Amino acid sequence: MEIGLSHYLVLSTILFAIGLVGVMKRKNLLLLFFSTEILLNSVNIAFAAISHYYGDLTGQMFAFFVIAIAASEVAVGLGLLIVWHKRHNNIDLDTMSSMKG
Amino acid sequence: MFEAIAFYLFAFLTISMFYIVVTTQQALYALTALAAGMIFISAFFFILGADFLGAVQIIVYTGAVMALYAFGMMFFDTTRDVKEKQGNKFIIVGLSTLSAVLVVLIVSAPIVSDNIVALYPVVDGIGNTQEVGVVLFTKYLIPFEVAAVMLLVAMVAGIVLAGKKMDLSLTLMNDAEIRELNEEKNKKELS
Amino acid sequence: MELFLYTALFAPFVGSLFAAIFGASPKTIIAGIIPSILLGVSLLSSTVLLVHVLSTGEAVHVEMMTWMHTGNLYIPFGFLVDQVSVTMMMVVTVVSTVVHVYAIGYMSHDKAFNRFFAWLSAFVFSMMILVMSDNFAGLFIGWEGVGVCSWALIGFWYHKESATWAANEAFIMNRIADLGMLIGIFLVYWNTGTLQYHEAFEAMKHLDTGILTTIGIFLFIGAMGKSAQFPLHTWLADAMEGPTPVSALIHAATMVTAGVYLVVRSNELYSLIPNVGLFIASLGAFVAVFAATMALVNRDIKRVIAYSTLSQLGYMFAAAGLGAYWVALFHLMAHAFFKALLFLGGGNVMHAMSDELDPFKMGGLGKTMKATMILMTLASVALAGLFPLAGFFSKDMILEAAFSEHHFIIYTVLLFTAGLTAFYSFRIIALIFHGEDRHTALGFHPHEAYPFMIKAMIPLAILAAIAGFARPYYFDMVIAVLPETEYHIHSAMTYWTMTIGTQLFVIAAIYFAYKKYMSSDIKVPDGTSEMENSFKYKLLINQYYIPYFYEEFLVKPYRALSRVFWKDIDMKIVDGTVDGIANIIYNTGENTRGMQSGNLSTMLKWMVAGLVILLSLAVIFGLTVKYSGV
Amino acid sequence: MFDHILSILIFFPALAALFGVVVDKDSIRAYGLSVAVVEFALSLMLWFGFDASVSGMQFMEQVSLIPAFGVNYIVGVDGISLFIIVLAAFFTMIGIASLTDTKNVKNMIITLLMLQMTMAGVFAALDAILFYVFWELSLVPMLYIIGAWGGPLRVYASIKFFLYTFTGSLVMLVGMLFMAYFYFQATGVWSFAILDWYRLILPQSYQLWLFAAFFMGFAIKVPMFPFHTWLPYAHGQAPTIGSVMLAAILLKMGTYAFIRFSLPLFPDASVFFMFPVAIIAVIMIIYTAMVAYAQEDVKQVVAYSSVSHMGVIVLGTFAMNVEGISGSIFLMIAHGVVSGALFLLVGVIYDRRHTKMMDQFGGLASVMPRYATIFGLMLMASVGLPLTINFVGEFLSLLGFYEQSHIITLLAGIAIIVGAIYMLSAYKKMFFGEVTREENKNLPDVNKRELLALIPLAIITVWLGIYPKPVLEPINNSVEAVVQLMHDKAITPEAKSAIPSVIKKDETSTQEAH
Repeated sequence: MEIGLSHYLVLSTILFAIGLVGVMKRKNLLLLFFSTEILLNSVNIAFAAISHYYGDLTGQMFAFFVIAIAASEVAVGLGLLIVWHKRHNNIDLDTMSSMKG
Repeated sequence: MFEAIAFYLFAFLTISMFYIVVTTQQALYALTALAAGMIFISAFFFILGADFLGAVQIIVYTGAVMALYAFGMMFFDTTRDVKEKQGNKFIIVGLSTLSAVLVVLIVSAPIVSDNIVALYPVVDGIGNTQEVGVVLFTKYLIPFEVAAVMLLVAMVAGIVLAGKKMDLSLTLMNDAEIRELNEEKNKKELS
Repeated sequence: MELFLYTALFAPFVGSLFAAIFGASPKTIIAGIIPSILLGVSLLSSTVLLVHVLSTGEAVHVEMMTWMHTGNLYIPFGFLVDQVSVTMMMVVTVVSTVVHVYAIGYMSHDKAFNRFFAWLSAFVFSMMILVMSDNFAGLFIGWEGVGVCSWALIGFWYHKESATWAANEAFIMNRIADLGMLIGIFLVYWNTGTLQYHEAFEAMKHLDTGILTTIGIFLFIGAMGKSAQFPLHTWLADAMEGPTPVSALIHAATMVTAGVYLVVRSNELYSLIPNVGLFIASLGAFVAVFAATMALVNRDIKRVIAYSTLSQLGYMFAAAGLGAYWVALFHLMAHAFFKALLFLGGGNVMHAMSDELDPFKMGGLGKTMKATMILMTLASVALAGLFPLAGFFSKDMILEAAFSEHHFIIYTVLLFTAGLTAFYSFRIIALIFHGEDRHTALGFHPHEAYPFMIKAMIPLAILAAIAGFARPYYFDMVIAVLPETEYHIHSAMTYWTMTIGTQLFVIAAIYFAYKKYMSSDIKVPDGTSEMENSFKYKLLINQYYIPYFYEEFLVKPYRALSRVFWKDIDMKIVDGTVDGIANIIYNTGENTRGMQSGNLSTMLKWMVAGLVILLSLAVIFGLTVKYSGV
Repeated sequence: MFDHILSILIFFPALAALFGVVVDKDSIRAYGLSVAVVEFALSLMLWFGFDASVSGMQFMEQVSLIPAFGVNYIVGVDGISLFIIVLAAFFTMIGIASLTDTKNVKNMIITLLMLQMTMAGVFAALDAILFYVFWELSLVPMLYIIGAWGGPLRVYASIKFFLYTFTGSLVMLVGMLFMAYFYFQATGVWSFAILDWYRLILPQSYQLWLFAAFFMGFAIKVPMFPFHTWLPYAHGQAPTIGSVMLAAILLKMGTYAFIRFSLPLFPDASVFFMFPVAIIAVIMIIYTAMVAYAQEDVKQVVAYSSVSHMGVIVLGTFAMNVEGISGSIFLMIAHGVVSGALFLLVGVIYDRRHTKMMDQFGGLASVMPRYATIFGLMLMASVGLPLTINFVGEFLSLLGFYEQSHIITLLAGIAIIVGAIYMLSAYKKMFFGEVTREENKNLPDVNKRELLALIPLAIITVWLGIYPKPVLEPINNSVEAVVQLMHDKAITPEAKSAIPSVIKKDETSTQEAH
């Protein structure tokens, strides 16, 4: 059985869906960050797969930059998280509602 | 054949790891499962011949990001569970599934596969790392540099944000003390 | 001649401006004298022009300057003095000079003396523009100008509610007719390409009868308003709220005859459409008898005279409609003299009686006001059409015209009206000057007017007496521009029978009036007598309920509808829709702000939902593109 | 000197307004007045420098703003816009001169000068984007005037005014962008210059849509029924000066834009929509006149009468012939003068009694005779008496439309009746009768400052009524060019026949001469 591009894309989609579930479901901010990592990684798989099956390096380049962005996001996000935690002593999403319109 | 087995194996592993991440109540479990999932993903990269990307995945994610999370978690009281009030599960799962199905529909449509032509074709006989290096430092030089600057900025930001008043724990102080602190600061600014 | 033309035209204007300068200051006698003198100048200039036109038979035509010029439209301020307009100019200047002089006395106790003369002279100026213009637009300027002056003069005593109401009524009713006139002017322009009388009438000869009929009807609607023909007649009686000199000048002698002038001026048009002419004649005859009946019972001197004016205007239209334009113009002239005289006499009576107008409260005034009595009786005789005064010649010609054109119904109606005219004229003469003295008991102390006022009336009296003899000369003059329609009754026998018969009929009516109203048992009616409760009397005293009808079915609904339009439609529906749309938008925002709960989880759910929608759209569009066969 | 006179006219008041910020509070009145006088003098110079026999644009200036999209700063005047610019400068001048002592006089004067800039800009702009910018900018000073100095409902009124007109303008902007795009498709060059657009002949279906888009913007500005409801609020709440500027100049932007954009750009669509628009105009004329009759507030009477008169202007515009369009342009000026004067007059009595309710007055003619006289003159002008300025415009507008439709003109002509009804009854309520109220017995008559504003208006009212030629002639020449352009551009046979050719008539007349 030959593994084609579609397999990878389906896998990527499944992982993305899991990430979405996590993003929507989790109330712990830290775990929310984890879920976003899943989202980013699932897309990375798709990039790499497409890059492979079309023999084009652009996909890999994109995946590469996605990783860079993910890393910076973690750095800044964690910093903010720590500040928030210091101030409020929790990282529960439901307690944050200062943006209520 | 080998490729198929590897694909399904790692697919199963990744999915189950990530499933644990989004379901478990324990932050530590989630962290561990995420790290494992990242490593398994790098396996796909290797299968796909993107050796360099796979290596970066392991180093950056499993090495740097996970370590960062681990350090971050030390600031939080992980034993204290965050109470996760759950809304309608059906909506969450339903929406996710629906979007997944739609994406699959779109990517499997014949129209997608016809229009793609390689911009930077993979050259046979040259190692993946070398190819990546060539493309990265020619065509993508500016984005690369921008990404580098962005990382630097993120690093500075992380340090500043997390390192503010390391000696004080605002959570352990009561309101009066915080007010005093603020007033002191204001006075300093005024003078 | 141009100099005289401009002098005749602008002297009243200068007088008006002069008086207006003193407009806001207290009474200055000079503000009355100077305009009167300037009117005299205007009268002299008009006379010079009359002599010129009579002697040379040529019209004087000048073009002062351009008024409007755009596209193909070219309207100048052009003035034409021909046989018709010079007649009108003479009438206007003579009557207005007399009225001005008279008014110096009449208005001497009024604190708005100066304002009165400013408006009165302005009126004369407008009237001169009206009659002297050489195009329809200029006519319209004068037409509206006299309307405004009439408005200001009817409402001269503006603190009186009835006066201001009457002023507005007159203006608005005239405006209705003016719209017809305006449409007529538009029709003339688009069909002939010009508004100059001469060129327009020339071009009309080649036009379709249907279009000409429309033009004729619309122009006549304009004439109906100014000349207060049915159904636009109610304003004239109400206009008697104005000072009496105003009634004499505007609402008897000049302005109300503008409609007749218009028809006479457009004789070339109306000659082409005899059907419309017949309609005009029929309406004229109808108004003649209609107004005369209302005059029979009215208990207000000025209103009686006003109805009489209306009735006489009906005569003029009857003549003009039958094609006897020169007869109409002749009657117009004669009528102006004796009717103005009658009004001024009425003004004397009013003054004497401290503005009391009910003739039943007078009686026996002839003893104290001999001069006025003589003048008014003279005017009434002329109005009744007795030989040898002016009315006889002019009115008789109208009857002859109707008879010889074989319009016997019109003839009969007009003949009957002649009897009514004699009756009501002498009814008020009898009630005012003869019979028992009823006023002393009511506390009135009448006195004769200033001698110079009486003297001022004398020229009018002379003209009313002798104008009739000028008929042959007049005829020779106007046939230069008007159709030469001589009326010859087939046999001398018929002619004499008719003339003498008419005279006898009129004398009988006069005798009847004297007999009925000289008797000593005339009392001030108190609404109890049998006659006053009869249906006929009620119908007549209420003016056939026409003002009532207008009030109930036009004015009130208009007022109510306006309110509905404002309160309900404009505020509720139109503005409500606008505010409704704004509210929908506002409420949408208000209701959807729940979405912005501030809870990241919820917001992320919305985001995913949005993603799903976008993806679905992508799929749907993809499928549509695929299967639509493009 | 004349090379940049239009730019000077536009930007001089703006600059002066900026400097006005640093002028001392006590001398701001003199400063503002002198700026306005200079501005008016400049506009008069423009008039005297204007060559009346030329039908095209004059004093053109062009500066490239965004070359890639063909957006340029192009200004120029022809007979159509010239007099509105002069009128705007004139009203700014007398507006500042007659300004009563309100709070924050300094802000008011600066705002008025800014408003003058936008007004001059709108009428001089020959580039759609430039036009749009000034068009929208003019809302801002007006919003401020109503919102800051208005009556109790001022916030509601100003927001309604702003949002309503702004919404319409956005639709218009979309239309402009489409127009530019079509121009790009046809020629391969981007251009927003109106004169370039004039050369473009569009298919009828495009014309209909674009006409509708432009119509939204213009109709709300005019304001046409049923988009007129912002006007009574704006007038009712605005201070006197605001109402004057709004009625005299700002409303004219809508009708001016019809002549500048809708007619020459979309001749076929204009003919197609002629009757619907004319019917709306007739509704405006009669309906708002009746609403005006029902009003209790004299300012609202004048406000609704404005809508009624704007109906006649719109009708004249859509007559599509030289008589009608000239008449409607003339009526714009006439209505500007007369309604401006009427609002000033209402302001006079409001300053004295602080009420505008007609039942509070009565018998004013004997207390304030000069006031009553000037009011009477303006009233007569408003009802369209011959030899006043309004008559010329109304007569020509109705005359022009009579060629298109007899019935509609007859209905529109009812304007002269209903106009007389509401105006006379308002005048009667205010000025006639006995003086019943104690507080009215000792009202002072118009003072010198008010006369300073009113007398020139009265003089113009009579002067242009008797001798309209100096204004009518340049208008006529420009309008002939517009009508000829429309005739040449029209593609449907109905439009060809509805729009007369100016040249053809001349040819036939010369042939007849042979």
